[in-house]
Amino acid sequence: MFQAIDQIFVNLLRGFLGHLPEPIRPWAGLVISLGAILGTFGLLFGLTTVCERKAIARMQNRLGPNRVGPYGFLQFIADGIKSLTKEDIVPRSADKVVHFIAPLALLVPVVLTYLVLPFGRNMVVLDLDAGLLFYFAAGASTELAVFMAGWSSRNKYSLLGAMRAIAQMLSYELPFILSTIGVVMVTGSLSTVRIVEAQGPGDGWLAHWNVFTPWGFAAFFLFLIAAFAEANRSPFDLPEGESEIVAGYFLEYSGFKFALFFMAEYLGMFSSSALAVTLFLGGWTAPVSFLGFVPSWLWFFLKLGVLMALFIWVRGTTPRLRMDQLMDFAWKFMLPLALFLIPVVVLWDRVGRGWVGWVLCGPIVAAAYVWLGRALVGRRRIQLRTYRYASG
Amino acid sequence: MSPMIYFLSGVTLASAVAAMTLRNPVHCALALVVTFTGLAGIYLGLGAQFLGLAQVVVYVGAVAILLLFVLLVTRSGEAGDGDRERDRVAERSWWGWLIALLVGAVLAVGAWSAGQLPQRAAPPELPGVRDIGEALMTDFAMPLQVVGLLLTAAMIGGAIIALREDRMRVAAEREGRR
Amino acid sequence: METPQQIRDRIVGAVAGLQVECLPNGAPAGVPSLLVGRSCFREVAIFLRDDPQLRLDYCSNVTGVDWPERTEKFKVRRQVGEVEKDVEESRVIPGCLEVVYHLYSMSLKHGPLVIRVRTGDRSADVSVPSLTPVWRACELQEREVFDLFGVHFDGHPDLRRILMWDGFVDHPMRRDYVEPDDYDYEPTPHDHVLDRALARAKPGEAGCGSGAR
Amino acid sequence: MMVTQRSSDEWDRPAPVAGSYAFVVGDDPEDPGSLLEVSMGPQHPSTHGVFRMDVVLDGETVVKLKPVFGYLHRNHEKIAENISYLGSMPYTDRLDYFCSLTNNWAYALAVEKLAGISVPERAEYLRVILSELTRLQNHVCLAGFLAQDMGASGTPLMYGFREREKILDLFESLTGARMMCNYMRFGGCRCDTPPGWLDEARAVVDSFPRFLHEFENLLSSNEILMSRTQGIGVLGKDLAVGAGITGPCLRAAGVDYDIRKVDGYGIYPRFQFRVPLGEHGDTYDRYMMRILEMHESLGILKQALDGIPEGPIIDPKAKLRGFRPKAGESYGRIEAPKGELGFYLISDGSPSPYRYRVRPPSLVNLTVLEDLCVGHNVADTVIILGSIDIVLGEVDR
Amino acid sequence: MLGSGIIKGLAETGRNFVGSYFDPERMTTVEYPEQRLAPKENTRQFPFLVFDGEAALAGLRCVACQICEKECPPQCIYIEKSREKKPDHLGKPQFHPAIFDIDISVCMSCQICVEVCPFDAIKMDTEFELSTSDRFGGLLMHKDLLARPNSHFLKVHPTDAGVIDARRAEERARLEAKARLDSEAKAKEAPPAA
Repeated sequence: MFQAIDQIFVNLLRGFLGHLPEPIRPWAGLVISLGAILGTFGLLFGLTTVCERKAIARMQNRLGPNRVGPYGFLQFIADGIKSLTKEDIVPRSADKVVHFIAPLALLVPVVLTYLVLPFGRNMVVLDLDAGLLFYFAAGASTELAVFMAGWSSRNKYSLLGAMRAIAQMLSYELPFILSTIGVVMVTGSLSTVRIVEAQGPGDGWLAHWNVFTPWGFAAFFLFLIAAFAEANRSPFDLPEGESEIVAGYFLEYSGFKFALFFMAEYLGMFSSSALAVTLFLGGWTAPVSFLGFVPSWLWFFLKLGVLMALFIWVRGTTPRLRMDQLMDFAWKFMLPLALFLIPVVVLWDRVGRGWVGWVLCGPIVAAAYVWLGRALVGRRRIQLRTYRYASG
Repeated sequence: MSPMIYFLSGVTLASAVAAMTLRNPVHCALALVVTFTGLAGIYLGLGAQFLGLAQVVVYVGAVAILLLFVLLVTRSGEAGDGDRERDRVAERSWWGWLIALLVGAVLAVGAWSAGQLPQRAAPPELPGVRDIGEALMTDFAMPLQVVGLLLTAAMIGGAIIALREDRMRVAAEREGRR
Repeated sequence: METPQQIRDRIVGAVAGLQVECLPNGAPAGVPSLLVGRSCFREVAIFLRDDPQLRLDYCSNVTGVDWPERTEKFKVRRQVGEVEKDVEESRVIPGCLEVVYHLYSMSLKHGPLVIRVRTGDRSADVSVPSLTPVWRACELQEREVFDLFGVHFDGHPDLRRILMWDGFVDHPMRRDYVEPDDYDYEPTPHDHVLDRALARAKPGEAGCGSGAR
Repeated sequence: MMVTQRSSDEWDRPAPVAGSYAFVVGDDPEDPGSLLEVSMGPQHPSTHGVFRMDVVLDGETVVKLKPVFGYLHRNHEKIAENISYLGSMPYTDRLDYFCSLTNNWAYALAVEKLAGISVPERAEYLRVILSELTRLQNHVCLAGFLAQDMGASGTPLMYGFREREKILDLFESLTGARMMCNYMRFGGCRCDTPPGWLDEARAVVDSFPRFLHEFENLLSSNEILMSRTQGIGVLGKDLAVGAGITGPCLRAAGVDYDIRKVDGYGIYPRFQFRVPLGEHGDTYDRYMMRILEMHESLGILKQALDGIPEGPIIDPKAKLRGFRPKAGESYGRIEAPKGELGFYLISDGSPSPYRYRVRPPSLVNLTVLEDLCVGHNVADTVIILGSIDIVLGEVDR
Repeated sequence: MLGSGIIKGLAETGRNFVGSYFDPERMTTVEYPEQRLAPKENTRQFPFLVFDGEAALAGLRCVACQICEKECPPQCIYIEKSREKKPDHLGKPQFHPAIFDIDISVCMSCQICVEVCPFDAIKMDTEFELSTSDRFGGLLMHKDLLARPNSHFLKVHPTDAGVIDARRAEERARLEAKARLDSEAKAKEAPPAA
């Protein structure tokens, strides 16, 4: 029974494909899966925009959208219709072909990343041996699209935004990738499915999520921060910093193309959160074995939702960093810490992954964090100040 | 699989031609990106997962971006300057033809001789990522370390050069201000 | 702080031949002001800033006042024929532009001292020495006086119009300024944009040219 | 860097030395194409109105910055010289539209000095209460906008606006309008407080520290805010004094000069309050000056609300219609939330002023904008501008 | 430690998020077209002309003295006097406005016309939903649009209107008393003459 619910989507697809002739089965499976992914995450994108607006509004003591549909939850449909019917303006001096291709070039690699993410037990489109590598390869090509958008608009703000975006994405790619190395080392595989399976409860009752290790905890946050930066989310939303360079690389986009950028940003955010779930939060596995009756895909989306809430919460709180500080943070704090975690993983693996590992590795990671943090902040002498008052 | 290979080869070749002939350097670079991607697709189609994905990560994700950066940073003007430049290059185009001819000849000879060689049996299974990783960590551990060290040294050297220039400029600016 | 009269006496006593005059102020709580000659204006300003007793290091307010030429009527007792009676006479007071500075001291916390300087007339001889080299605070305010009154400040580092646009011709704060009846035909910095738009829309084609038809 | 000058010889009055200017970028033969000119504004999200900065950038570093004014110019002074003294009062509301009550007070002060009008006790207390409330709402908005300029997606701004709303409600129930209060008159105030108003004000003042605490939790110790503002846009003491900077920006530079203390206008000498001083003169100090000043303002408000006496609200001798002060001149200045706001009036005995001049703190504080911004990033210019706290209604008048 | 300030900030926004559901003091927003804040008594939007009695144009208190026209800072009032006089509430013959226009698009709600009016004839309304589809004509209010009964004045500014009504009633009473005294005196004087 539980099994049937858990595997409902897999069986549906298999049953449908059974009716098709043999040669086109893999292709049809790919197309149907892609369609399902786009549909699910498209809907999720719409709902997330509404939830984000409502949550941030509540954080700011406002009401947020509440007019369209029940509690305003259909607002995204109205927004979608609006952006579809808006005039598509292309600046006269823009490079029209590149300007047209850029949003698509941004969306396609983002969608490709979904191919290797396991959304549930047996629910992965391509179970590649080099799944993680595939993910990073697809993610690496988004920079190009951002460049195309910024350059082709022929707007100084766009160009500045594109330059910022590329510099930022390149810099954060390193900690993004390096923070996952520990997981790969411990699991011994680049396949996302293997990684998730390795984190399951196995024979015991408690799951072995990577986040519940000293290095995994640190790597999880490094990964998450890098994911914030990769997705251009506050506090790393410099490429589109509206108070400085107005809207950055998609300044000259309007109508549906703008919506595509918006969608690509959110899909990118989902996919990097999903990867974080896969690598550190045990993917579709339940935290404890007796909760295993809950469908695996539900676990996955639950964890995804928690991470999305974190994204929204941080966005509602923090101001934006400056470019050089952003770079400093990537190169002087995150990269050294990510590199430092690699030997720690080796140590963790050698001393037996138990409480000994915790006693040994925990303080080392904490010390590295404190020391690097102090080095980053201390050089700029950033501190709270006390003030004097005029006498008399 | 083979129609896919032909399609990808066609795209790769066409974009390679475009990369050479387009007038706008940024367009050339973007066409080059398509070439890289097509190449990666061919690798993947041939079952070389690691190579294909590494091609995308390295060439599309890094080299192409580097090219574009270089183009933007060094190029001074728009088309006006470029035309004169192109004329100057066109005068010496025979060099290019010569090199192209040589490369083509070598490739032709290679292809012809490959047909002459006795067919070796294909390996029972294509090496996967795991095999590559194991090979790198066991048999080729030393070369990997040396290459890593070399690249690190190069990176540090590059950083130092950039840093020095920057410092010199700051110092010059300070002088100027005084 | 000393009274303006005392300051005036001290300035004149320190350097002979400076033209400094103390002007009365009719307001109940008003302080008199010092009218300084143009030739020695900057010297006086530097003296006021650097004098250890005054230390007027803060120039709060700079503004212009327009005094158009006016006829003053007054009565004089004159011998007309045999009787002595009041005769109404008039005198023409030449117009000038005046620049007023309000000075305070931040270090000694006193003030204000009002100093003013006048141009020769309102059309040709309209320059006065700029005090921006003395107090940076005058920079934008002197630009404003230049823009709105047409006083020319010698030695100002960046004398441009500030509030009106560059192609604007008149000085709107002058008392004889007549505003144009139709603002649409004021020259604007965007004229060339309009010209280009008109040139593009050739007569006969669709566009602004044929819109009227 | 080259600056071209356009000669303008169509002037019938003396031609200015410098005409229009325009940056010509990329003409540096040694470094072709390295500079980028960006015109920030007048329609830029964070120039706080229709303000424009012509910025020359080397990469993202500001090499040169020229502020361009006048997009909101309406010649307030000329209008005032053509209407009665009373008629200018509602126009002063529109100068710094955040702080209409302090504008009212400065103008009333200048006219009272010009005509020698005294103000009754209760009106003086009300003026202090209103101007300190104005200071509170100006400073919370400033801090919110500053965080907004740093990209804080509106949260601090909304907290600020939430508190401002309560203060604006107070203004509305007393003066009839939320922003354009037009409340003060020569010799007092327009009307007495409605019943219960003082208690409402007390409630707002009492609940304000909770908000301040919340705000400080959110921002003042935030590492991102600190690293964005500390050491950015440092304003030296000498430059600040010489350039006539006033208000919190001046005190952030460490100069002890608060007109409430120096001039002691109104009944400020009766209240106990301290003047906070900064040490570094950077953006963080300017931000913190506002936070600390809000604490002091709350102290003044408590004292004033406790001490306010009963009595008349306006001097009976002050005339509303047909007001003609004797010939003379006066300069009235107050410590407005943004700095020294002064009104300079010359009367020639007619019903409208002969010369009417506003000394706008926002405009004069912009004198040092270029000095503060050169060498910093584009992102910093935005927050430096935000920390100077300008309102274009006052800059352009 | 690095990050503690941000965590503090996150706690604060989190508290506001939760608090916005429970603490009404945090939510100052009002959903405007459905919910409305009651206007404060002193609130002023745009002027209206007060009339007594039932007939709007006949009962206007305005005597076309044009003081408000002169004092209005943006000069948005235009008045033309009537030719003939008619008695006001005290029976004194007064002019009345033949034309009384206020350009709402120019008016800046400063209330100076109200302050200078010696006849309590012009007052500030609290109505603010004045949008029209005609930018020019629709915002020019003629006197028939501007006229509001005294009961409306009593509704929007009860304190102010109460004081004024009391004063006017007192004036009228005094006048009536005086008239009665006069007529009585006349009556007293009359018989001996007869």
